[in-house]
Parts: sequence; C-alpha cells; structure tokens
Amino acid sequence: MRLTCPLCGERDRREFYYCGAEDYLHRPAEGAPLAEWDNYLHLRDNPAGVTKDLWYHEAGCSQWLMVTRNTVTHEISAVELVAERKA
Amino acid sequence: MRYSGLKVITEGLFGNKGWTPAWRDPAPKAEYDVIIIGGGGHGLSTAYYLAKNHGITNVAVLEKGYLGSGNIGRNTTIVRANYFLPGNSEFYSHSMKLWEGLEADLNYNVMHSQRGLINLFHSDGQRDAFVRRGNAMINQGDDAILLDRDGVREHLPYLDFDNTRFPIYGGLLHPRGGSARHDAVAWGYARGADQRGVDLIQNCEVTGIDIENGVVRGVQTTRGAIRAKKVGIVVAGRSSQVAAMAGMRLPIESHILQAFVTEGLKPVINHVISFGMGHFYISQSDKGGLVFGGDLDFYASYAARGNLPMVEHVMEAGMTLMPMIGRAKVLRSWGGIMDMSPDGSPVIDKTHVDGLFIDCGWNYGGFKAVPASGWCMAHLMATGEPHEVARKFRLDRFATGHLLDEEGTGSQHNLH
Amino acid sequence: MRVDGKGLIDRTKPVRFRFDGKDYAGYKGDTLASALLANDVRLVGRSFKYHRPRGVLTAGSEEPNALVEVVGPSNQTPNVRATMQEVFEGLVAQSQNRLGSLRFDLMAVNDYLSPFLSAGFYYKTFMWPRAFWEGLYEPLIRRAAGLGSLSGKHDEGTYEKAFAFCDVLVIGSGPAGLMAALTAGRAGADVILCEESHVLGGRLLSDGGTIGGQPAGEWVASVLAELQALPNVRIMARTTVTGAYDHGTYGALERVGLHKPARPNLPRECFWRIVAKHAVLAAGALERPVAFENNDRPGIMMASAVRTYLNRYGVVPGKRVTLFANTDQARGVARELMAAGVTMAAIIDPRPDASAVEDCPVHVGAEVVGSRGRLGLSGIQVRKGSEIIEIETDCLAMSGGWNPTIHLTCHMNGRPRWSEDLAAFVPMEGAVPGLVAVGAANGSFSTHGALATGHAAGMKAVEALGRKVSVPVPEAEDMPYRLKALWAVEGKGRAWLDFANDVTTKDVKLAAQEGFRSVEHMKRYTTQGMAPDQGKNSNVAALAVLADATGRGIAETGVTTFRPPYTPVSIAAMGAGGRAEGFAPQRFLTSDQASRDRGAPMIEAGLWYRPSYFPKPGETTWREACDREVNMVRQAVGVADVSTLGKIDIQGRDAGKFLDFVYTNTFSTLPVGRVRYGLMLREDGLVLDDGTSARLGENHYLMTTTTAAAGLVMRHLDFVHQAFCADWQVRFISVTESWAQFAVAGPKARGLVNSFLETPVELPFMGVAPVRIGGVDGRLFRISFSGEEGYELAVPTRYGEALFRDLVARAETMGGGPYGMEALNVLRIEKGFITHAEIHGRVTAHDIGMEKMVSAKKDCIGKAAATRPGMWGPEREQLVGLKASAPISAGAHLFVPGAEVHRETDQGYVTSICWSPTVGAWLGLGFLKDGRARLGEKVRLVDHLRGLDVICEVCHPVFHDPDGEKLRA
Amino acid sequence: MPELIAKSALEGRELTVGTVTLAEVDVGPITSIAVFPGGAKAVAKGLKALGLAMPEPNSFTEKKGARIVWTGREQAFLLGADCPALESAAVTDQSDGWAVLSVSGAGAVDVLARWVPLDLRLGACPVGGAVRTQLNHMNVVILRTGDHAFEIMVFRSMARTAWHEVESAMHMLAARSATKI
Repeated sequence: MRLTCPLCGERDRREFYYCGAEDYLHRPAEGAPLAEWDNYLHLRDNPAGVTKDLWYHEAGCSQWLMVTRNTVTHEISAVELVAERKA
Repeated sequence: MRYSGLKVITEGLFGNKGWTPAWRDPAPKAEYDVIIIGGGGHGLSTAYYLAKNHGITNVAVLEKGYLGSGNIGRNTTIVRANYFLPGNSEFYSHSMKLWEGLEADLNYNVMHSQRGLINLFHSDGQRDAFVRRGNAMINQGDDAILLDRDGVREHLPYLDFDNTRFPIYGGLLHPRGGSARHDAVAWGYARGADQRGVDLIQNCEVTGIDIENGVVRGVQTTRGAIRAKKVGIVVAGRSSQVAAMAGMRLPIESHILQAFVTEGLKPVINHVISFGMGHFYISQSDKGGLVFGGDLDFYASYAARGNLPMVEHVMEAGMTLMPMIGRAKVLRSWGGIMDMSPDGSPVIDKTHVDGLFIDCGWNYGGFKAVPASGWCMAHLMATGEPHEVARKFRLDRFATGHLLDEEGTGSQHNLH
Repeated sequence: MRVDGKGLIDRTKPVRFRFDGKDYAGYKGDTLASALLANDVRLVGRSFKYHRPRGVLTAGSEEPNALVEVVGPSNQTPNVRATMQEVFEGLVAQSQNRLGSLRFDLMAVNDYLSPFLSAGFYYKTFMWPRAFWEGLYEPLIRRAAGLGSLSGKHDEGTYEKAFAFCDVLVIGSGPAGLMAALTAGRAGADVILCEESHVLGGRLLSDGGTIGGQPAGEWVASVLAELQALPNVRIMARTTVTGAYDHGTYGALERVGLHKPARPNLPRECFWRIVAKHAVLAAGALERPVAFENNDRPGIMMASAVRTYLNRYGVVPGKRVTLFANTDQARGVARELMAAGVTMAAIIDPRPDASAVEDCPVHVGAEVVGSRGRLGLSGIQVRKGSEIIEIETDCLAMSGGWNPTIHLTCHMNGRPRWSEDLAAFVPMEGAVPGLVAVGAANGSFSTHGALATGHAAGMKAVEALGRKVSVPVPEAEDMPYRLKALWAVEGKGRAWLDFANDVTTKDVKLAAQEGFRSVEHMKRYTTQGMAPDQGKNSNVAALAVLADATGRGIAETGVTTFRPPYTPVSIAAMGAGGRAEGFAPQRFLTSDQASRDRGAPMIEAGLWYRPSYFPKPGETTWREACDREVNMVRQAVGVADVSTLGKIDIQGRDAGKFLDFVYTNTFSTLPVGRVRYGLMLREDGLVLDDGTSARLGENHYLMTTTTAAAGLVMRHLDFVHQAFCADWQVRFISVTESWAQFAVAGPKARGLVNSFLETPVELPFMGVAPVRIGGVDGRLFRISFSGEEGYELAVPTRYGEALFRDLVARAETMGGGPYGMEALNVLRIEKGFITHAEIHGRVTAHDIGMEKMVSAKKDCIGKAAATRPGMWGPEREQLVGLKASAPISAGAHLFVPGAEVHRETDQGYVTSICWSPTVGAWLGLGFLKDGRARLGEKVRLVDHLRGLDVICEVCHPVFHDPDGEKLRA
Repeated sequence: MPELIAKSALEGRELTVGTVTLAEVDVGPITSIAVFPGGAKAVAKGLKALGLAMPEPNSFTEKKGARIVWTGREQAFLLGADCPALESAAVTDQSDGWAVLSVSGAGAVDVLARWVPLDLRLGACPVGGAVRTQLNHMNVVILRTGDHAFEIMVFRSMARTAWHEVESAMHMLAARSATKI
C-alpha cells in the first residue's frame, strides 16, 4: 500500500501511522455537551466506500495528512496536509 | 440424524448414501417471530439458544452469503478466558464453560482442545500486569499459573531463550485455553438450530430495516420483505452498514486483521503462545498447519485482505521468538473484517428502536465469544433484559464513560 | 531413464546426491525430480489421509506429490518440491509422512478403511467419551497429520529482504513474457523480468516449435542476450512473484542459495517487495488432470510434464508410455517420445471426432477407467463404447486441458470469468489495477497468441510511460484450442481430484448430499484445495463435479478465493532481519559501557538498555545491592543516568499557550528559570503521561516525558499543533538524543554538583539554570524523583560517558555511587511518585488524586471527556499507599479482611511494591475503591499466583518526608 | 574540574566489504531551523550570510562546507557551520542527537535497497537529494552526496543497530557476487 505525502512524495505504507477518521479534526468547542464529545471520540460513519482519514508521516516529515480513500478498493484519490487543509 | 462413531461405520458399510443434509435450505417465509441478521458464529449461536433456552423456534437467520462466510470462517481459532476487567471476565468465563460442553450439546465434534495457552512477558512491568490478569481470572473461578523463565522453558523448549531481542522473563499459563475447529463451530450451531426448527436462509442479503414510529416491523432483503416482531443485528464487520439502515451511527470502525497458515507439519507446537513484545500468536492445527496471526493492518478497511508491512512484522516477531519455525512455509494468508470498538469490548444491547437489538464490537476476540454471545443475545432478545454476565456491554457506555478498556490504550478504535 | 541428445542439462558435470539413504547421480541443471526419474525412481511420497503411494505428477511448482525433506548439516527443510529443488553435489533429501519405509508405510492401512474416512467423518465422531478426545483421539490424529517435519532447532540460515522499483514488472519468461520484456526494454523502460524456474523460456523449452523461422530455443537465447545487454532491464531467475498488494506493490521470493551447499553470508532466500507502475502477468497455464478410478498411481503424470522431462532434462519416465488427452496440442508428446525411440503403447482420446492417424494405436471416443500397479503404474483399463481394453503401460501421460494461471489477478477479491469455449476461468479485466494478463495466463494458448498479447501489453505500458518503440512480432504456430471438457470419467471406484489431501469425486458428491453446496462449504468440508498445492491441480475439476452434483452451471457455482502467496514462502524469508536482536533497534546510553564495567545487569526499558543495580563484591542477590543503593541515596549521594526520558524543545511566542492546551495545569505563567510538574490527558479524559517542563527563556520551554511515552507524546503534540493551532507561533523538536542527563540525589548532592560547576549556583527547588561543566555548556535542574534533595545535570551527549564516570568516581569518595533502576524504583515508591505502572491508560486525574491540577481557567485536551459520569464516583478505584510487615506483590488484588475472595468482592489491585529499607516495611502503591476515604483501614492483599495472603494498612502514598523538607532544603 | 572528553557514537569506525565502504562521518555542528509562521523572509535574510537559503523538499544545498538539508515543513538542518541568529525561527542544537554513517561504492545502492523502502538509484534520487525515510525500523535522513555515495543520519543511540544492519547487507551482497554462476 502506498501514500503520496504532499511534501515527501510517494511512500510505502510502513512509513505512516494511522489514527482514525477525519472526525478527529472537528473538536467540539469548549463547554460543548457530552453528546458532542461522544460523537467526536466514538461514533463513526465507518463507510464501506470513500472516506477521509488521518495518517501521520512518522518516518518522514512528521506531518499529519488527511487522505481521501476507498475502504473497499484501497484506492487513494487525494492527500493533503492537515496543517494546510481547506477550512 | 444423530452423529456417532457407530453411525460412521454403519453408513460407511453402505457407501455413505444414508447421510442427510446437515441443515435444510428453506425459502424465507413472509413472517417470523424473530429475525437474526447474519449467519456467522454469533448469529447461529443466538438462533440456537433462542430455540434451546427460550423455546423460540419461529426464527430466521438471514445470511447474505453462505453460512459461516465471515470471520468464523477465517480466524486463528483461539479459545480463552483470560480477561481481567469486571464485565469481561465473567462473560468469557461463561463462554468457556459453554465451550467445554459444546460437542455433547451440539452432537458435533468442534474439536475444542484445551492444550494450554501461554502469554509470554519480557519485563518486570509486563509480569506484574499479567499477575493482575491471572489473579482476576482465578477470582473469576478460572485457571491461571505464573511460570518463571524455567517454567516456560519446560513447556516451550524450542523458544529462543539465549539470543533474542527481548528476553523471556516468564509466562502466564491458562491451562484451559486452547483452540477449536472454526468451521465446525458454525456448522454445529447451524445444524443444532435447524434441527430445532430455525430457518437458515442463505444468499439473502438484508437491504433495509422497516421501522414504524419507533418499532421494528421487519426487514427488506434480496429475496423479498420479511416481517418480524424482533430483529437482531449480528453482522460483526458490517455492523455500521446494517445499523445505518435503522438510522443508527455506531462507535465502530472496521479494520483488517491478517492471519496465516503454513503447510502441514508433524506436531511441533502443542500450546497457544502469544509474544509479549510484538504482535504474534501461534498454535498448530490438528491437520498440522501452524496457524498464526499478528495485529490489525491499522487502517479502516472492508477489503478482507491486508498488506505486506504487517505480514513482515508478524514473521519477524515469529523469528525472534521461535526461530525453529523459519523453514515452515506460509501456505495461505487471509484477512478478516474486525468491528473495532473504542474500548476493545463488545456491545450486546437494545437500541433506540423498540424490538431492534445489536450484537457487535467483537474487535478480534469474537471466536471464543461465540457461545456466550449467542447465549446472552438470545436471553436479551427473549426477555428484554441483559444477561447477568453481559450486563456491562452497553451501547451508551462510551457516552457515560463506563469503559471496559483491557488494553488501556484509550478511545482510538484501532488500538485494541 | 535418460535418453541421449535431449535436455538443457550439462552432461559434462555429474552431480551426486542422496535420496532416502541411497546414492544417485544426476547432472548439473537437473531437478531432484528429473534426476530421480532418470534413475527410474517413481515412488517419492505418500498421500496425507490414505497414505497411498505418490509419484512425480508435474514438472513445476504446482507439484502436489513429490514433497520431500531436504536435510542440511544443521537443519532440515520440510515440504520441498522435488520438481523445483535443483540438485547440487552432496544434496541429501528424504521422503516424508510415512511410518516405516516409503515402500512399506504402516499408515497405508487407512486406504483400506477409506469407506469410514469419507469427507468430514471426524465431525461426526470422536465425541464420546469426552476425555478421550484430548486424551486419545486428538493425539493420534495430530501424529498422523502433517506432511514434513521441522528439525525443532533454531533456523540459523541467512535470509534477506530487499526493495525494488520499476516501470514494468514482467511475471514469467515464456513467449508472452519475453515479448513484453523485449518491447518495453527496447523502448528504454525500467523493466524487471521475473522467472520462477532456474532457466528462462517457459513452455518454449519443452514444446519446441519455431518462432520467426528459427527453433524456439534459439529465439529464446537471442532475446535473452539482448535483454541481458540492456542496462534498463533486470532479469531475476529463480524468483516467484507470490502476491499482488495495493498500489503496484508485489511480493516475490528469490531462491538465492538453495541450489548450492550453504556458504557463509550467502542468503538461502530473499523476499523482495517490488513496486511497479505496470505489471504483465505472463505466468502461462497449468495442465489439468482427469479424474478416473485409481488415477493417482506413481507413473501417472501430466502430459506437458512428460514433454518437459524429455526436452529439458533428457528423461523419459517410462518404457511403454500411454497418452490420455482431449486436445490436439497434447499429441505432440506422443510424437516426440516416439521420435526419441520410446514405445507409445496407445493414445486414448475422449473426443469421438478426434484424428486417429498417429504412428501408434489410437482409441478415439475412449476413456481410461482404471489402472493397476501398487507402488507404480503397470497397466490401465480403457473403455470404448461397451468394450474394456487392457493396456500394459508404466507411464500414463494425461491432459484434461489447461487452466490459465490467473491467481495474482484475483488477489484483490476479483472473481475470474468462466469462458465456455476454453472451458476454463480467465482473469477479469482490471481486477488488480495496473496488472494485465497475457498469453496462456489469459487463455491465449498458442505461441502466436502469447507473442501477440505479450507485445500488446508491452506496447500499452510503453505508451503509458510516454515512450515510443516498434517491435515486430515474429510469426509462430497458432493452433486452435479445440477442447471437449472432461472433468471425471464415470465409474464406481475412487477417482482422485486432490492428490495430496486424498479428496475424490465421491467426497465432493457427499458434501453436496449433506448440504455443503456452496463451493466454499465443499472446500472446507472435504479439505479439497487446502493442501500445499492449494488446489492448483484440483479446484476447477472439483467445482465442476460439485456443479454437476447440485444441478448448476460452473460459472454459477463459482470459485473459492485466491489468496497470497501463489506458492508457499518460508517464514524465515518474510521475517528476514527479525532474528535475535534484529527484531527491534537497540538504544544505548552513554553510560552503558561504564555500567557494564561495574557488573551492572542491563535490562530492556522499551528499546533502551538501563542498569538494574550495581553489585558490590560479596553481594549475592539484587536486593542486597538495591537496599544498599537506596540507603546510599538517602544518606549520602547517588548518581543515575536518566537520559532515556523524552525531551522536547518548544519555542515561540505561543509556546506557553500551547503547553496550557496540552497540559491540565498552566505553564504560560511559569517564571523563566523554573520547572513545573505537568499532567497530560488523552482527549478521552484519561491520563496519557506526566513529567516536568522547564522554562528556559521567555519563548523557550523544555518538556520532559516518560521513557515509555516519548514517541507517543511527540506524535500527540504534532497532531494537536497541526490540527488545531497550525497558525500559532510555536515550533518543537525532540532533543532526547542531544542531551545526556544524570540524576544526582541525596543530602550530599549539592556538594557533588557544585564541585563540577565552574561557578556554583544556588538553585531553588524546581529551578533550572545554564551551567558550565568542564569547559562545556550544560544545564542544571533541581528536581527529584527520589524525594531527596535532587539535581539533574545535562551535557551534550558526546560528553555523557566522561561526565558519568567522573560523577560516579567523585560520588564514591563521598560515600555514594551509582544506583540502578531497582533502587530508583524503591526511592520513588517510598516518595509515592507514580510511573506507567500506575498511569496504565485507564486512570483519570481524579483517580490519582490530581483533579485539582485540572485548571478551571482554561480548556485543555481531555478536559471535557473527563467530566463523563463514569469518570467520577466512589465505585472508581483511587491511588493509595499500602504498608505491610510481610512480603507483598504487584498484581495482587485487594479485599476487605474476612470477605470472600471473588470478583464481586474485589476492592482493587496493587501496581508497585518494594521492600523499603528507609521505612523498614514492605510498601506498595495500588488502587482501592474510594481509597482516599479509607486511609488507615486494613485491607487483605491476595496473590493466588504467588501464594500471598497479607493484611496491609491503607495509607497516604507518600511514605517518606511527606512535607518535602528534604526536597526544599 | 578536568575537561570532559568527547566521544562520537561509533568512535570513527570504518569497514570495506566488496565494493562498499561504511564509515562514521563527522559533519560538524547540526542545528535545526524551524520557521515560525510568517517568518520565511526574515530567515532567508539571516541565512544569506552563509550564502544559503531554506531548501526545497527532499533536497540539500551546500556552500563552502556548510550544508542546509530539508527535514520537514518549513524546517531544515544546518550542517557543518554555526547557525546565525534567526529571530523568526526556532533554532535548536541537534549536533549530539545524530550519528552519521557514509555508505559509498558501486554496491551502495544495492546495500541500502535491503533496508530502505525507497528507490535510491540516481534516476530517482539524484546527487543533492535528501530524504527522510526508514532504514529497517529506524527513522533516518539520507543525503545523496555523490553518484555512489550516501550519508545517513540516524539517532545517535541507535548507531550500533544501523551499523550492524548495513554491515550485514554488505556481507550478504558480497557473498552473492562471489557465487555468481
């Protein structure tokens, strides 16, 4: 499996650490109700198809990446830096 | 038809013509009292215990492929009761007791063999953690023995005690731990349920769940609509897709777990062994293949196949722990779809829809849970109350913070 | 026997080898199989269940029968395909899976019990009496099961792994593969050509014929010469591409040293990870056996294998050969055998309209219905209409047509397509992105078909790479593939489908009869296709028999899943580099050698090695050394290397704000030159890590993490920064490796430290200051993990060893010295300090009594989730101290004295213990339900595993100097 | 207080096997430069004094013995020279954090192909390339310093493991070429 890091280029999967779905980027505001935190930490669409998830280029540039990926075919259609992601 | 050695002989003498089908292959009726979605290990055992324990036999098990086509059909077949958190330890202890009577109960040889399971540890810290686990097992009424280095060497002389990266400090022996023939468990429960009148319906995929003002009415399938008063979702890796048909978003992420089997070998490994400093556990099947696995591929996936980095890590772990398996050749590698939950423990609970129940979150420990999961899901669906040993497997426990996190790695789904 | 004038072997180089204790000779270039056949050895093995005699069936890696053990000087390798093992001088091999000799295998009794050993019999019996399963039945089954044997000794062989990258990966070097490689190679593309065999050319080496007017062998030689000369082409012989993975990644196993005696550093095997933009599967096709009664005798072989042994090895497996085949192509075997002077007893062709014109008897519209010869074929029975003909023969070449080798195209759950006219499964287009099947692997069975499709695939790749080339396709035979599918011959007796697992057509029908109608159920119930050849010789015929038995078409019945590896791969090859210490990197402290010089046992702490204790002469147990070291620190001064702790340098205007966001307590208000203990949560509200952070400057902090969580915390900070505050003025980098840091603790610590500083400094407790030590810029922290007045002296790592040796030497002059992990652990327990034994990932700030550190004035990671109801309340276990006069243990559980010891009455557990020379008692840290409200109570500590049952006193975790006077002295 | 003696990670080891030479290299001071948001211009000005500039990803530039190596998003390591004052960047001394090994000779690419999951042939990794990747299980920075020469930066505490792994590959490669049939 290979991912194309926007900075380092195309790399073998072994260089990356996966933490979960893109939901982790939408941290509830301070004082948000616990239900929002349950949603943020636990509940997932978990689609069998295209999803967005978060990978860390551990052996490379230490950037967190948002990857648009198909969970059935493993086809990867987009990779962008979390730090520079569109809002 | 009852199976026995005598029957095998008498049938053998007459060309084996007399054997009847292990289960019928009925077309779906228009309505049942209970529908179980998912014809895997947990779905079949739920149907079996609904019939056996609660006398509810107007039941249909709907399976989109062939019976036992999911994780029950491909796993490392380990059966153990070595959990330490209250909520888990009583559940798996109950499952182990059911395993120990399963052949007689099902009249089907699932080849459950308790040759002993050894968790190795490689530091004082790991030893203390395993001692806490072992004491919890004994407090639960199960068995655990602390082995020191020489104790491990007695059982497993072929491990590398001298030239390895993480020296072996000792191991926690779970004598009643072992393995079973996975397909036989699915077929045994299927035959048992079928004999009690349960309809096992294959090639029948559920495409929708009918709900009218908060009450479940039945399901839509590729073989037509079927009505029911109670519906159980027991589909492991596909839980999110089926739950979404009822408007539910689950705390589940589906992941790939690879496992491997070697060519057949004369007996060389008699225990189930797990390595403490890398993802590697192994046992030898009765047919002679070394069956071993490691950890998830660590990215969400439904592809039921994995990639090389984890394969190589598992092989390297095997080589540092027991280099004598080096010349065994991997014959086949496969990947199952694991329904990972935020604390590594399962969910057997009602849902917000009246009459709709969910049994999921088995991470990669579902095989040993097949008997108790069916027992408790049947109890819940029949009585509306959770069974005593599954009381803590609540769907809302993540929202309330009553976690059952055996690994202690937190809410990230793939860390359990 | 050997025939002259044939074969690619080197007859000038005889090779002596041994099989089952007897010595034989072959030639360089022979395989074990060809050399044994040359010596008229037909019996080479025994089948798995019935232990029937087995002989060589094929000439390739799909061989189901000729599996042997190759015995080396110090180890042995089971299940080696004799058809792939090249002979070398001194090779020793032996047959496997037999009780007694190969000719008289006692287990062959199973063959006579076969009526009772039908498919799935073991599910229906062995259930009574219950104890007999593990006591008698299973041990018998396990001893009878399995094929070859491991030696049980560590595999000391050399193995390697490697990565390779290319534009075009060509898999297989037959006509299609060579054409694809030539086309891409001439276009200048970066090509890798893999060939499973030790020679390149594939079927061309066996089937002869002409290409572009010249003999096929010459064409192969000319193409290889050109490819070898092209710098952009790499040829990898003896390399099987074993699996297709995501995004153009392929696994491949190269047999490097298996055809030579072992040599130092020469790898036995190399496992390649090849990344290819385009891949061409030119793996040819596998010939299909035909199921007829007793079709499994040694001497019954695949027709193409007989042709290969004749043309590649100059060997004929019999003196009176018969051919049973349903294609025109197969007739070539008979003609070539006759041309080589071998007697063709008969050709049997099931096609009624087949040609009968040959130089030997031909029976058209006929089928073989039986065979004779216990340890090797001696005759066959042929049915023609109602007539049965008996024919003497010692070698039957059979062919039921060809199965394209589609495996790799199905490694991503792609299902192949059933082709009615080829009566075979062919690959589904694009099933594996970037991989295209050509030649026989795609159902183009003629040489022309192979050349044309190989060329086309080469051109497609060249164009996709933006290159141009024109390569003419030489002309070659294009014989039509006219096949009348024949899966099984009607008959009463047992007709073999899976030769290794002994699965017959009766077993498949029985599976259908018992309701196992899905092809996956049939496979698992009968174990068909689960043997070492993974159904390469039986899957298609078996599902055809199942289709017939269940009244369905073959396409509807479908295939089982193809899974890597294509052929089995040794664990040692895929695990190369993992052996011994190679499994994980080793991290060494600068004080490593100095500690070993003092006899300190070094123990693993994560990837690091740290000294356990420093034994003095006369001390026999670790406890003696540890107690001495504890007293030494309490009474004089101790030195310990603490460089393994994670250190993260954080700079920028928003550094303080950033720390406030990741720590529960506040750091933005920390004065410069001061240090503060910080608690860090995971976003789920549970404790992630703890440690001190120092403010070195207005916009400059240094965070310390535990050894265990260093990597974890770094990744966590990167996530929080990049996900939530990428625009803040803060940047950070690990400096763990840049500093060697030594704890100096004890009443005389200040004297020792000052003696090293060029200008002594008066540091307040929890203070930090730059210092000069021996001409070097360092840092001095006043922090203590022992509870004594304590400092940590840090210098750039290159000076670490020197400083450690000097510090220890000087400490010894003051009645102190070095102390190891054991003493460090006792000191911190006496002081009630926690480690990851306590913060084990399921613990909240409240549980460890630090809820007051969660600042109310600011948000931080984990703050909200920590407010969940389940995170609070008396039923949770809280950190307490435990004191006892008798030995106690970590991992023990706690109960109310007198209560029954059971899960429901469990009150908590013990995480750390020690004998405390300072307090003169056994001390522990643990977690107790509502613990802080129960100080002073007695609890019963029970450790079943170590047989301990001790009454302890529950107390405040800090046993030593609770008010911290020593710290602030 | 006597002067503290300095010691490098591998104490200047060197080894040649077949066509490949492995040696510890002293690259002098190493300083990490991490630009604060909006600080690029100021840092560029600061670096001009050394005739250098922040490098493009996966590359390094060299001027009069000083090298500036790309190591991440708006981050670089300055090797072989003292770092000028750069007020809009986080400047951190890394000199003692890394051991540097040079691997050179005709077989260098094949040796590294045993452990590095990257195409290090000249076409894919030209001279002047700098990639952050793995050497087996260790994170490394690999500099392509010549047609047949690499310098590999690895965490100092893991230097022995890095040395052992490269050396084992050198011996295996030499054994392969010695038995070419």
